[in-house]
Amino acid sequence: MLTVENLKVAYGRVEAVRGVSFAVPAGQIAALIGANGAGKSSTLNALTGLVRCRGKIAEGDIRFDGLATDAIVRHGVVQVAQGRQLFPLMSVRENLELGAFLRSAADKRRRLDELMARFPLLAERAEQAAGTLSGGEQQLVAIARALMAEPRILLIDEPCLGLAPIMIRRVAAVLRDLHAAGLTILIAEQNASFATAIAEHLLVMENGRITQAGPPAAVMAHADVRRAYLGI
Amino acid sequence: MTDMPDLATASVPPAKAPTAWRGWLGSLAGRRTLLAVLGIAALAVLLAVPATASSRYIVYLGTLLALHGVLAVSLNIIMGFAGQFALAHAAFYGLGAYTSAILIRDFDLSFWASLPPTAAAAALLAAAIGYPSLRFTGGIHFALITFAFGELIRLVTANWHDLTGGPQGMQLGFSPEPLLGIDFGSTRGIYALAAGLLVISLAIAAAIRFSRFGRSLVAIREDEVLASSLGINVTANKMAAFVITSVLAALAGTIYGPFVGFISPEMMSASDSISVVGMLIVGGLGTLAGPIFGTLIFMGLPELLRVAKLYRLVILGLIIIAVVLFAPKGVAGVIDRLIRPKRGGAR
Amino acid sequence: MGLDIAQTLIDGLMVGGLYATVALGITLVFGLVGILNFAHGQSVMLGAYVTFFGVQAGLGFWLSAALAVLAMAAFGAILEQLVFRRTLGDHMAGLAVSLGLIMVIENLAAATFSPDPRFVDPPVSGSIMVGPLQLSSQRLLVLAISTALIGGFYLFLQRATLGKAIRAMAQNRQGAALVGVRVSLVSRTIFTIGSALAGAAGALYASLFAVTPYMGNTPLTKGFILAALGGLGSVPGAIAAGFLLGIAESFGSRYLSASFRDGYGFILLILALLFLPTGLFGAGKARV
Amino acid sequence: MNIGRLLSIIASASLALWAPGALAQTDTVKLGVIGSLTGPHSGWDVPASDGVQMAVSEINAAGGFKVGDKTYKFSVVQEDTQSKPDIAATAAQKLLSDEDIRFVMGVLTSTPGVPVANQMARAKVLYVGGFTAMDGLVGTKGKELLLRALDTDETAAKGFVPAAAKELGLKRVGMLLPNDDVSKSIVKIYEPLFKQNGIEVGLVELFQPGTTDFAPVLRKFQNQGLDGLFIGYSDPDAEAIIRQSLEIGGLPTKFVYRGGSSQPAAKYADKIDGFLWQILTRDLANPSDDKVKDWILRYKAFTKKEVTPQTYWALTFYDTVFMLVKAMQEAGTVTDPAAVAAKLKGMAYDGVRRMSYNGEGRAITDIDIGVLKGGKVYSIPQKIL
Repeated sequence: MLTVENLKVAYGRVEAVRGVSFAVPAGQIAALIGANGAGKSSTLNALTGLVRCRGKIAEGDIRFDGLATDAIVRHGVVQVAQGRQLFPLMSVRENLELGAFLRSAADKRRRLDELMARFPLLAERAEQAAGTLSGGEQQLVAIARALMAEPRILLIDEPCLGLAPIMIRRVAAVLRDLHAAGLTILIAEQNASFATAIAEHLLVMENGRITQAGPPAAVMAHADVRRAYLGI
Repeated sequence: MTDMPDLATASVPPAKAPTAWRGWLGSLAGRRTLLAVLGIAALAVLLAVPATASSRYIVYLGTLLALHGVLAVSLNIIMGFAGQFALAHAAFYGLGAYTSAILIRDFDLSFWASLPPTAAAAALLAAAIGYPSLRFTGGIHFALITFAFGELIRLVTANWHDLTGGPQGMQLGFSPEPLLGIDFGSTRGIYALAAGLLVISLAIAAAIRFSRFGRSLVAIREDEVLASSLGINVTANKMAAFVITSVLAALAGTIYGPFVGFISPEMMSASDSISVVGMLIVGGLGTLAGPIFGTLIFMGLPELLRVAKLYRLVILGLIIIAVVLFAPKGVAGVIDRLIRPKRGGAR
Repeated sequence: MGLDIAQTLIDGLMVGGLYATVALGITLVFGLVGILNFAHGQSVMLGAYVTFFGVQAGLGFWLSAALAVLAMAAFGAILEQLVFRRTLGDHMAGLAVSLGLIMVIENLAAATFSPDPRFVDPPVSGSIMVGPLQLSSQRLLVLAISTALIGGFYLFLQRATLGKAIRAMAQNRQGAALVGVRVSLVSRTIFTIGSALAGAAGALYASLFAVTPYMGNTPLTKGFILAALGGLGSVPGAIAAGFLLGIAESFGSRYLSASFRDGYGFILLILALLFLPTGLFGAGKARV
Repeated sequence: MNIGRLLSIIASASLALWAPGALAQTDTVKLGVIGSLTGPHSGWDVPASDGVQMAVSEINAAGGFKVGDKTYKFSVVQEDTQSKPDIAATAAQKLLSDEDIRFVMGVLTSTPGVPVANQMARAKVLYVGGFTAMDGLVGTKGKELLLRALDTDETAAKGFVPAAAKELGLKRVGMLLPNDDVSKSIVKIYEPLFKQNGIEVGLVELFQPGTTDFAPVLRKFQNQGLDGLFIGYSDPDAEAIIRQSLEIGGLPTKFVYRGGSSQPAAKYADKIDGFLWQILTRDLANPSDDKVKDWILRYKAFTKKEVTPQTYWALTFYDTVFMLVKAMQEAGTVTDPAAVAAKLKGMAYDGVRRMSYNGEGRAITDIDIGVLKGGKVYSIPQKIL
């Protein structure tokens, strides 16, 4: 279980996250939803150590706030950051291999074979430079690269930003598969309908704070949320 | 477009509450005045001591400081205000010295008559280098082209024997003619000239800083794309700043000639250009007083450290490193922080 | 005539290899860590002195050169830790700090080693005939070593896991952090490697030219021209530019004027920046 | 406290502060030493300064020197020109701001040297410098108190070129020098002298100062029918040229060097056919004379430095200090630089080396011509004095 208590992130004098607490039980898919600038990405970045934060982040008894990103990755918490963050001039294979940067060479080979088998597209495009792929393909590579590290908790920032509907469905299917395999997933998403469709638990962020939390149906029943995210 | 905040606070967005905003503005005005007063005091000392001292050494040191002060103040316009790394400053300094000396030698011009064509030549050359290199955002092209240009002009000067006397340089016999009843030919007269140019440069820098042009430059420094979306002609503004910067350096060069009585291509070396950059960074980039502080540290400190002999420049180097690491906004930033009114609340 | 041209070309290549070794260090550190280290030339100078004192102490050239590489690697790691780490991402501060370092290192060296020039006995001397071409043995050796260094380094970047991490960081810093690359550690590694290359270049310089406390300026100026010519951050660009500059200087000095030697490089650079603004290989930023 | 008492305290206090200075002035002569202690020109000026300091310390340790019926000691006031002309001008003024300084020595390079010499001339102090551009200043109007401590090239070349023709049997030489002021005057003086001595000058090339790679420019000298190379005046350049011309091959292996030591050729003695150099002072690398050997020992003890080719400048200025003392004694003054300068001109002095100044203030010294041939090193004395 991933627990976050009173998390705060500040950039200079501007506070992006102002004391957020939540928990994601093992094996669950949870989604942070909120408008642009609500603090979702900052929350995820804080979880993987990309930005400095205050507060408590723990998985079970192990705290990892204040750790460097590589230590957090080693701990099994891996993020697919906004904008995919691939290595554009490297091939798909090299991108995936780097995903297992902290793993042994044997692990790397095994994992690569597994993922190539699971996503035939990766095998097909293995030698192509990642920067030349389409947005949806890049998202897939980004997720696969994160999976190379064999994470226990996967964080995904805006998985369907800028993707065509067909690719969104494909990404959703991948996430459901991973969930079925027992992975704990936390996504940050502006697209409320995507989040409702996939997540078991919703966290609504506004202005750096969580204002609503609960199962999708309950959260979406709330009038403010409906107005803000679904426009009805 | 609203007034841009002072450099020290430029990167920090203002608090949103109206009362906080007013307090912030009030303290800003107070600080600005204080910093300005301190800067003017430093300048006054710099100018007054040599003007009244009887020792020729102090007058020479004053001239040396004033000329380097002009270099630092002028470079600050392109580098501090507009955020563009210009590495040809010593070349323009030398260009000014050579152009004026050659005009006086070959065309029998008076010192004063040589100034307008020298300034024009520097402006033209600055525009010629600035146009192709300032079109790119990010500034690295400009830094490299100016660096290469500076070295090239030094090598051309060293190789064009017939015009420049080649590497052995030129011995100059002229001194500025009296003007308005003032004898500018004496040691003190040349000092007055250098000090006058420093005051003029500071006035120009201040005028730019608080004008629409200056605000455009700062906007360009902060974000070129944003600036152009605000309707600022980014390339034209950067070029104008570079031309002003270079013309002032060339004018300082025209005074260097009669001051030292000897010019050689060595005065254009890249290391001298880089050391002016160092003065700015140590003094405080983009502030009005910073270049003055930087000049005092770079040129004045070695004079005080003469006892340390061989290790003098080592000590200066260590001071520079310490300033950059522990006071990233330079000496002006340190002073600014010392006199900043204490505020509660947000850190 | 044809023979003359061929010889001039090979002379250029031999010095070019040396230039490329220096440029590689500068381009790596700038392109990957974002630090414009003007004090890189001073590492070359210190490397040359280590070689000189090593040879004087009777260690022989090869051991001394290895010592220079190790010493400069350590020196680079220390500099990164003490100084450059704190200026990450701030070009102006990085430049100012390296300026301060130049003053400290150069003047300390002049005070300690005296400004007198020193010469190191090269491991081989004389010249050999390759077909009709008469070539300096030591220069050929330098060309071979610098080519091996450059080639070895290129392979390391392409094949080794750490090399891949370095490339990954150049292409996407955040992405590299996200896969578990410790960015700060890799930054220090790059700094160390860059400085070690400077040490190697210093040893090679010492085997051909005089060693003085002020010798760092030439490799530095050239290194910057090259790093820019190749497109800052581009490893293949820096290598190609190194050889190109060597050839340009060689031909310029041979057929035009030797007193304008450094000028050819600057002209080349200005032309390249005007017409190929992103460097020799187009893409520009971070091609490793 | 009444006013009178207060005044007397102030008066006695200021007297006490002033008095030691006033007493010291009667037996101390301030000697200004200026030069580039830092920066790229320090290689020349640091040894020069060492030489002055060494002479002063010996003179003072021996109890000073007598002029008239008073005994004086030197105190040295030193300034650094940092290898830059504008700082040199300011440093000169700093030195001159001490009005007791009437005698100044130093600076061996022209860029900082010219402004220094001009300031010294203006201040009417006696100045002994060493840089080449001084040749154009010495003996001109208003510069009567300037002296150059090194022989002009014209003087030295007169004995040197015939020796080159004789010892090396040269017929056709190429000249390769750095593109700077010294080389310009060298070429002007040596080209006609070579011709007068039956040596053709096949090719003159100037390279960019600071060049370390000579291969491309050396290629120009291949296949020109040359049997000798004239290789400038600086040890590192000369050594690099010899070394690289041997590396490249196909070039003359006889070298004529205008510098002052055999150092550039020492390592290549068995690979070259001849090397000729000018020993403007005394041969310090292979001292033959006890006076020189003794001086070298004292030099090493005083400076804790080894003898290098640059030690040459130390010897020059070491002797110059003693010569200055002799001139002061002859003039009977330590306060009138014009009288001392007048005595120096035309004076000959037999120190560690023999040196003299002509009526204009140019040094004329005996030189030795060093020859390295067939693995043997010897020198031919040239009596110029």
